[in-house]
Amino acid sequence: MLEIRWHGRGGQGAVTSVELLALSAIEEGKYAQGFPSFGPERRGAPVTAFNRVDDKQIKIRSGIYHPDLVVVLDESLVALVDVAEGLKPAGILLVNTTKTLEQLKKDIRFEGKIATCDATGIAWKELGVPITNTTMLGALVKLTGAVKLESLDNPIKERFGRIAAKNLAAAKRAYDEVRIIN
Amino acid sequence: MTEKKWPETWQEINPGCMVFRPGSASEYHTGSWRAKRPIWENEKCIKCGVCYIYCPEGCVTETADGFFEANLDYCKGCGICAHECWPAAITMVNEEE
Amino acid sequence: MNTAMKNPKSIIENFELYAPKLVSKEEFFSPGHRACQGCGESLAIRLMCKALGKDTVITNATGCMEVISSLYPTTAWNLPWIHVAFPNAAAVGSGVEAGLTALRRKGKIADRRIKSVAIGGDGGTMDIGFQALSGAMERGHDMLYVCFDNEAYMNTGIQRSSGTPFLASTTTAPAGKKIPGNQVWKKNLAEIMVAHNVPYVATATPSYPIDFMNKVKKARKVKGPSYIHCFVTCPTGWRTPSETCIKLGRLALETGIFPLYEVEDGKYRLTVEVPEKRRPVQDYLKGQGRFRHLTPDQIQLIQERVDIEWETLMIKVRNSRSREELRAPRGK
Amino acid sequence: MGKRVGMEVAIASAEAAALCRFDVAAVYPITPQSHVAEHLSDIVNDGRVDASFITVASEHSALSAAIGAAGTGARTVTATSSQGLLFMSEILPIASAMRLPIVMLIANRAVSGPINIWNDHSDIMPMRDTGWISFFADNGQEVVDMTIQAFKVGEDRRVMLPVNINMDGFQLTHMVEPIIMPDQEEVDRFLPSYVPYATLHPDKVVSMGTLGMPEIYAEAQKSKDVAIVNSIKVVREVWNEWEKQFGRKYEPIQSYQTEDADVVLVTMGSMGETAEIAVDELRKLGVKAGLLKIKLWRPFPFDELKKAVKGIKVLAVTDRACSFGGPGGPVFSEIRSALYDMPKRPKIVNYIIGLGGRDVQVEDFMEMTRKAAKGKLSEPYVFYGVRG
Repeated sequence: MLEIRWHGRGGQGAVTSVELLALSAIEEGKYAQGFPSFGPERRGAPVTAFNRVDDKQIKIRSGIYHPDLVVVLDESLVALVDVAEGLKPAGILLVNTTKTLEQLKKDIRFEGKIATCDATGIAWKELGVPITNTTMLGALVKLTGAVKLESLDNPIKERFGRIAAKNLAAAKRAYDEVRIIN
Repeated sequence: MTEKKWPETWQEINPGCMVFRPGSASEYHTGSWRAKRPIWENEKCIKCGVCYIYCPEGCVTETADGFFEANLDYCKGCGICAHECWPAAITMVNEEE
Repeated sequence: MNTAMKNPKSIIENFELYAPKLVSKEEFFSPGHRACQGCGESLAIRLMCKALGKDTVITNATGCMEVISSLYPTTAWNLPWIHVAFPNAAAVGSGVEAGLTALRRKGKIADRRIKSVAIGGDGGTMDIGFQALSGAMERGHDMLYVCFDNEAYMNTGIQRSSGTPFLASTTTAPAGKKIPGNQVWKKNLAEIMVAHNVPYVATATPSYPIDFMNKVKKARKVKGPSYIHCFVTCPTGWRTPSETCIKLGRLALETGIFPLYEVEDGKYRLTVEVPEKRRPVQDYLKGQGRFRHLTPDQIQLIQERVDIEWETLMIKVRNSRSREELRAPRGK
Repeated sequence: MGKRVGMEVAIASAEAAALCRFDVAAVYPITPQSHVAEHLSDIVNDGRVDASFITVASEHSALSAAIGAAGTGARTVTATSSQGLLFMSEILPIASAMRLPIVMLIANRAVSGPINIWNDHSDIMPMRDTGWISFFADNGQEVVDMTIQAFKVGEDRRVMLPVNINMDGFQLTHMVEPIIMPDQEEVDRFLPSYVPYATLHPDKVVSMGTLGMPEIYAEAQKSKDVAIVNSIKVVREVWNEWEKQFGRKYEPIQSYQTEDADVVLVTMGSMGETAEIAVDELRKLGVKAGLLKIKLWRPFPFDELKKAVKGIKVLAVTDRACSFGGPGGPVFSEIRSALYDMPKRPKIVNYIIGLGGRDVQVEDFMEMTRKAAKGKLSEPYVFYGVRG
């Protein structure tokens, strides 16, 4: 079972991302959960959201404390929140940033793999807005293989309608551009 | 006054205590509450119907010849009809009289 | 001697004199109900039902009228009737309306308009039921709400409500040695309903039965919310003789204490004229046990306040215009 | 046979109500039920169901309006949570006494104070004696299925009672997960259109909600009690029918690994599946653990419980609510009392867990089970994991 924790700020679409990933996995016939950190969500405040993806039925309904992957939508959170908390040593920390490993290491205490992707840059180019949640989905798919990239198509189309194609293009670029930097 | 008729057993209670007999309150006769009763003097009556319209029981009815009378099964003897009657055609008299 | 004999002009014009004969003889509120002798509220219910006619569903708040009319296994009602609780008649009535509307639209019941009418006393409407009433009126349901205001919680034993008049003695605002009864002025719920933009708001009393019934008929026709504030006497709670039920309502009008008016689409209109020189409030207050303790100074205080309220209303009657009249002309 | 979709459970519950073609919804929003309210109004405003949605002014008005609508013969749904359910409490016993089959979706949440918006069962427990049939769902699929079943059970002429479906707030309501959504045609086949016992309509005049004098009040209460007690037969019937048509089995008490079990956990709601994992893990370690999941809370399934506990040495009952100053949690005291007459009954211990959104993990269930194995805890009921 793959467990994922997302970090973002209220309004950045972390909750939408977990929903889209869960829907993509379920559409593939897999089992998945997508849920927010329970409670009121306030615009701008740091938020978390979670995914579980598995080939078997998922029974567990308690929180996720030791994720396999952490996704950080907003690089400013790295200095504010212990984004690597509980992350499995064999897990991956995925950050939307253009920073180098050295720069990131100032704030991050994690010895495992760190991946980066300039999702903000991609989103600006593809969407015209710095909303990175769908973009980062592409990066996530590349790193984990949680779902096939094309499985994002339907959920994103249903969710975004006319602007779905741009979101899919952004996800595809992130899929291609994401790199493990250590 | 009629006998109180309660359902004997819980099985006889309608679901939700619903009542499907509209107006069945009239099985209970409130006439026994009365200490005085209204008497109409038809010679004075102008057949306006004020006694009919103001009766809280709705127990004043028009007779075939256009005069009014109270159904004493229900009249509680409040005296409104007598008090409101313009030509003073109604008087309240003690029940015993 | 009744007031009509003394002052015939003040009451009913000749036209109205024989009007009772023209009223529908159908009774939807049966005798045998357990209301007190001379109960103004049960009379008002009886008249209201006549005016509403058979295509009506009544929702009744807990209170005297519910208790005296629905002793299982009997009912005084010849109309579909539902009682749920004390604070929620307006909400239940709104559900009745929504249910009937949906079922009619879906063809599950006959295609004809059934009016949802909710009723409650002053406590069940102005106090504990106020939130439900505000919501139901604000949401625009096709329903009529009638408040039967006898100015205290009579069902539970004459406790003070927000409908209780200034200085009246009740069991929770008694005329004590230090505090002489209710210390605040009566809440004006009709005005609050006007402020809800309810298309038809009226005040009424069964002492003017034709006026009351006409208002009920008018309210029934409104395709949307309507509200009638019906002033009813309570011989038990007011400590008045049962036969004075009608007279007291008339005096309330003639003194200006309870004016009869309607507000249609925002426009105020007096429906029963009051003599140029209103009777002193003293005429209404005297003979009521609940006001027996009043001193001349206190009566004067009431008189002054009634005068102000009256003038306030007259300003509205003179100056208010309907929304239709106020609508800016379109194009030129 | 239905369509497997990914859907948030709150939304799925509203979709299930839509499949039942409700006529009226009267709902007041409250966290964590609000997605149910929003989605019901979406469904109505998009014209997917021909219904009236009443944006009531309070929960008290929500249930009141639901009663008015149900009184006219409308298939009626409402939803609430926590303080909202408590605000409805005046009206809850009236809805059942009036025998109106309203369906209510409850997003279970803690009760103030301190104010807490997260999940436990302290909202429904004080309402257990109001005469509503109460289902508890483990997962989103059960929420959907139970919502549809609820209309059928409640509207059955032998029952005529309101039904609530309890789904844990956030843990279920805000969870996107796979759900098999039945087809409209399938639901139509399962759930016939509602034929009410009586309706508020001038064509057949009825008085509803009459006054019960002391001479008949007790008989009226007895008649309501018999109705809910007997409703378990209809619940079983409807669940059997469901299994036949949809292939998913429902039982008032669902047993997991109890055949040879010595110590058995008891749960209600979404923690049941987490507890199953704990049972599996304990079994790997050689502990004969098992689990009972209560799905039908009212009417309480006494017969099923007695059958389910045969041979079990210790029951570890978990409660997600307190009964302050009482004998332990409400589920615990219910079960202990239910088993009192059994000649050979298990020892019963009680854990109060998961209050106000406190997470309970697999390891916690394992530890509780191990500690319970002795058949006695340090206190009559233990607040598990509480600091101090």
